[in-house]
Amino acid sequence: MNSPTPPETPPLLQARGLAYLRNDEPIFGPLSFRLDAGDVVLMEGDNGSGKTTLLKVLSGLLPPSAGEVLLNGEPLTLARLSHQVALLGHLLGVKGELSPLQNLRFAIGLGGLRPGITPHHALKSVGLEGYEDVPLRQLSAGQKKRVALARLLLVPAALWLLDEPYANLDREGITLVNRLLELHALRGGAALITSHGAYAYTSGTPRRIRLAAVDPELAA
Amino acid sequence: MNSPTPPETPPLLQARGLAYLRNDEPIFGPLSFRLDAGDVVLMEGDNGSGKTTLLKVLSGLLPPSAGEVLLNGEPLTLARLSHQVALLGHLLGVKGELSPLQNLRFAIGLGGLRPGITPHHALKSVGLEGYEDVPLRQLSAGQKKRVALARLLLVPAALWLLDEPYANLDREGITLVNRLLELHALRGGAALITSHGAYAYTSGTPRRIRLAAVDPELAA
Amino acid sequence: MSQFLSMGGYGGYVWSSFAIFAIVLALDAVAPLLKRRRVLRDLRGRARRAQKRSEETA
Amino acid sequence: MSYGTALSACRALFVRDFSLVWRQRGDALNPMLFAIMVVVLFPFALGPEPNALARIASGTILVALLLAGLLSLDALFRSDFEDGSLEQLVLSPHPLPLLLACKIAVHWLTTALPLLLAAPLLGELLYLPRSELPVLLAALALSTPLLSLIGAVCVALTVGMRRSGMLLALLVLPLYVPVLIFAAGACNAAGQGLPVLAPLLWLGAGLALALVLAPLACAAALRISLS
Amino acid sequence: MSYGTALSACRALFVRDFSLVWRQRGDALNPMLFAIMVVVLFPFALGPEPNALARIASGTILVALLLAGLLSLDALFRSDFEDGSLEQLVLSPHPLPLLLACKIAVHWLTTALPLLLAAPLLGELLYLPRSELPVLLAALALSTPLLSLIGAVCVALTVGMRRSGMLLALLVLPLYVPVLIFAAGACNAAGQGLPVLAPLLWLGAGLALALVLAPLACAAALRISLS
Amino acid sequence: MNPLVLWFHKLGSPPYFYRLAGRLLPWLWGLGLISLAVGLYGGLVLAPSDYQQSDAFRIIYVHVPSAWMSLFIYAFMAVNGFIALIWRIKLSETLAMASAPIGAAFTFICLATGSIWGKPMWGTWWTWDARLTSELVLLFLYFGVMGLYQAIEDRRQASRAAAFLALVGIVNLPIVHFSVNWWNTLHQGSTVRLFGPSLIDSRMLWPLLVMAVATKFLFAASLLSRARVDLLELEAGKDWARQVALADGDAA
Ligand code: HEM
Ligand SMILES: Nc1ncnc2c1ncn2[C@@H]1O[C@H](COP(=O)(O)OP(=O)(O)OP(=O)(O)O)[C@@H](O)[C@H]1O
Ligand SMILES: Nc1ncnc2c1ncn2[C@@H]1O[C@H](COP(=O)(O)OP(=O)(O)OP(=O)(O)O)[C@@H](O)[C@H]1O
Ligand SMILES: [Mg+2]
Ligand SMILES: [Mg+2]
Repeated sequence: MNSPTPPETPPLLQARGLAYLRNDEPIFGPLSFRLDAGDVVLMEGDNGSGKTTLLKVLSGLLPPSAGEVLLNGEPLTLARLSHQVALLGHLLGVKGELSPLQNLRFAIGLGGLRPGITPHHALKSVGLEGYEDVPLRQLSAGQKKRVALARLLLVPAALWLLDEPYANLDREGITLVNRLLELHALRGGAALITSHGAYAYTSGTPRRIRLAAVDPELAA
Repeated sequence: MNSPTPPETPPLLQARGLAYLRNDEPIFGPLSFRLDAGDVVLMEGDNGSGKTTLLKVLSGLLPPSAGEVLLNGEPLTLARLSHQVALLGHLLGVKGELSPLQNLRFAIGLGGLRPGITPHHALKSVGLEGYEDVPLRQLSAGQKKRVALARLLLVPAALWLLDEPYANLDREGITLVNRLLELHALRGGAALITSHGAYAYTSGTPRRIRLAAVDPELAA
Repeated sequence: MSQFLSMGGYGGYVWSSFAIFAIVLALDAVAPLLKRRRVLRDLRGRARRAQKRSEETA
Repeated sequence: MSYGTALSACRALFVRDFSLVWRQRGDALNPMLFAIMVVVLFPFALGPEPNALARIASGTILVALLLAGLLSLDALFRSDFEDGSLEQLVLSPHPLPLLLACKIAVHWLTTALPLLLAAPLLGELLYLPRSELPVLLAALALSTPLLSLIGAVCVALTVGMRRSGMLLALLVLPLYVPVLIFAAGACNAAGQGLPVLAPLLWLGAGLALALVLAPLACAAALRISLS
Repeated sequence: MSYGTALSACRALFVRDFSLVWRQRGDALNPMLFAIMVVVLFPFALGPEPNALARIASGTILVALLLAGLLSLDALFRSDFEDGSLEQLVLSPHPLPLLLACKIAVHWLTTALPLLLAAPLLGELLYLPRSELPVLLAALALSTPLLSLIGAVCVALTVGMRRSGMLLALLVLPLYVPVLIFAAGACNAAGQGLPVLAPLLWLGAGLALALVLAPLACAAALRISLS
Repeated sequence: MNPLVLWFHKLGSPPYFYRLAGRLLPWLWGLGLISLAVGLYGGLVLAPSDYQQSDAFRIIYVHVPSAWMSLFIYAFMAVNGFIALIWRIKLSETLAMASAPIGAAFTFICLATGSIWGKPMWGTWWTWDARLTSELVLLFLYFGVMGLYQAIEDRRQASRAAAFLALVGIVNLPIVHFSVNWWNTLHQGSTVRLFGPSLIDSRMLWPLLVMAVATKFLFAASLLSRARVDLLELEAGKDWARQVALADGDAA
């Protein structure tokens, strides 16, 4: 909160004194931090420390109990929000009855399309070539997750909020996530990801990812 | 299958040419392996490689398509089965509306009680002292998992089948699982656990746990 | 002939019954043929995919 | 090691299921409220003349209770399936039909019994002739457990399906029809002053049969749909 | 970057929801079968005399269709909620009420419209006088979308609750009563040869109002129950 | 092994059954259509008109065979379901599930022609009498079996669950058949008897029996062609299925 922000470029995402109470019990304390273009921040915390809740507040799904969220320097309003933000939660938001292609087409209809990429390309780059027309429920948990990752590639959002993106993925999948994050950061996007401390470090994490613990005590 | 078994002690669990087909597609190939008292075996495999399915077959929930499962040298029958076997799956089998104590009491009624331990003790040893009477739904995912672990301590089963016991747990929880496994092995029990390769290794695994990959190719 | 068709005044009832009988059974006979075409198309697609995969690995 | 007896397992199941109902005692009233509301809809739909209503009273109450029971049936195994308790139950060393019989009993006690107690009130709402009430109650007392038992078999078949609600109705209702016919037969006979014993005896015989067979069938069906 | 327009979002939603229904087209028939079965239960419960049945025909059909609609309502947002699609929908940059209106429209087209088409058959089963049929159909055509719209608001409030089925019924049924009264009023008037226009006009007015307000209310309710 | 048992084993193997059924099918269709033509000619032209019902009675030639088939097919389905549940024979599963839609079709024909017949005879399309009602319940049972089968993803599990339901629903069969004896109803009692004298004129009777045979053949033909397709679908991963598909593709 106290750190002076450079006036010329407002940060992609800025949280100011953000707090959330559920039933009057604090879930996470007042937090202030910022994400600039190219930042990838890893958020750690024990079970129940409020990681998922924070992501929901940042995406606008939950109203904060105190403080505010700024996107590109403007306060977060529900309208015209997700052009900036893509959320990938515990629930993937894909339909088991439909094929990967149908799922992605729907996501594009809803969120728009990044130029220069097609659903087929996206599926290929998450390693799902050949599965374009198989109903999702016949895919394994890890493959479903990959479809959701392909959605991130397609939809033009600058800020990715990813809740435990590594869960359910085998080693290869974990590397894929890291590659996607790297690419996103290179293109000027930013990402906030959560993970259970023990897991995310295991794969050879690419250099370009700046890890920062966001804890009540450590609030930047 | 070919390895000669010592005639005096039949293995706690033995799988002979075990295979499972779903819709006529093989989920896991013919597998043969054995678990003796004191064994803790880690089963690895990528997403969708059939780990959960194998555990269900071993517990008797699914009938194998080929081969057989022997418990203490006797073929597995549905009747009087789980005195030997305790299964902890992706779904924990605990009720969110009830307290840890109530959940454990029910488990004891259903499965019996190991001598020399009480539900209070068990809760204490999984680090849930003080939460005895809180409805489970108010606990975090990791704490729920601990209640299920406490059930393992109470019910007198010699064979533990644990499906991704480390998932959802923070580092401390992972250590707890390893301690429980160690204790169980010391007492002459055996355990078969699954995990996504990347995760289980991260905590300082205790020496006493013998890791063995169970793969179609590697079948013992 | 028209006497035959009128069925003693019950023509509508008799012929509609027989028509229902014929139509429903005809549909019943056609249904597996249509399904067969679909299944064969799926099977051929599956075979082609398998072939492509084996060519790639080879 | 004390492995526990089948009796202790049943007791544990009773205790748990009753505590679950008690924790959500608000929900337990829902079938009753639903039945009351269906019954209340009829005067709106048909017009309020007491005579017309009295004629359809017992039939409407039977249908309303049947539908309320049907809707609550869906919950019989659902939460146990969703949190994995059902797997633990199936894996338990005690006879599954016995455990399922306990579950069905708790379900009947907590959903159908309140409906039974509410029946006089519903009768009042529809101007049911007082003389018919005892027969209606007797018919309900015999038919609701029968419905629960038959229903349990069908729920066991659909457990684990998404959107099973409607399918369940489709499976269950044809099997409910005979029960309804006998129950309504008794009520109509009572309304016309005819002897009511025969249909009630048929219901009783059906109940006795179902008490034995339904838990077995239910266990078999559950094993099929869990595999 | 092409962010897409509200129109393309609606089209995508239509395409997706219809493909979902198409993938499970067996399920789509279920409300109809349910309504038929409820209607079929009544002759059993009340006895088979045509005159008695004819008198209650229109009312019973209204209630049966209302209940069938009620039961299918539960599925409106359930699967979207369970797999997280609903969150994505709420987070989409397009006006939520518009998107929800599309969802409700698909729901009505795939569940209520078949019911409407089945209504003549149901009327036949209960000996509904032919002269009443057009009025019944008109009443249904106006009231079923109204019921869907009202229901959607209530579903939005209960989305994400476990065992919401019964609770939903309790929330929805009181709101359905006025609709039922006007629809039944029209049918009864037709049965007695009285003018039917007034109640139908009321239904139309209600529908017009609901078309505008319900999507807004639904969006607000959804935001509340997701937070 | 006993040659009969051996043959049974062979019959149970999908590729063998597929080929056998393929060879039988033309014969079944041929016999079915011929007997159908004979039966229809006999029923519509040769049989004299009834002294009470005039020509309306001719509906009997579609109504009664369909009614019999609706019961027969249900029993067939239940027996196959039983075998499938106990011995887990894939062919029985397939046959049970393939017969459900055919049974539903015949049940529908019986209901539709019966109510068409009822209009001139009883003055109403429909009454809530025991036989009519139990036949309607039979239709719903068929729908239930089909619905359950569709609703489960795993095909074999689905057929076992649906077979189980079919077995539970079998209590309805005696109700349909004996309802006319147990309750007094509008519907006709038994007039055709296999043993003992039939109660109708033999000139009216023989086309009915021919039609009964014709529907059996048509059922067998439809059943086999459905079962063939279902086996192809079930065994999609197997070699023989691929060969069938490729051979067919070359021919087409
Ligand atoms: C919707 C209306 C009807 C239904 C559902 C129906 C159903 C049936 C069924 C299920 C059977 C076979 C019973 C058995 O073999 O066990 C049957 C037989 C028969 N039905 Fe109908 N029926 C209907 C209307 C009629 C009408 C209107 C007539 C004639 C007035 C009629 C005349 C017969 C006759 C003559 C038999 C043969 C009885 C015998 O010899 O076994 N049915 N019907
Ligand atoms: N729907 C809810 N109702 C009540 N309390 C809740 C609810 N959801 C979460 N909580 C509580 O809020 C706290 C934070 O939950 P949250 O899901 O944000 O944690 P998390 O850090 O994401 O944990 P995990 O590592 O298990 O994902 C926890 O203590 C949890 O018990
Ligand atoms: N209910 C089901 N219906 C159809 N296929 C299924 C079902 N459950 C699992 N499968 C398939 O069976 C295979 C093995 O599944 P299983 O759950 O045993 O894998 P797993 O090794 O436990 O994977 P994970 O690491 O995701 O837990 C997968 O390919 C999956 O798609
Ligand atoms: Mg979380
Ligand atoms: Mg698994």
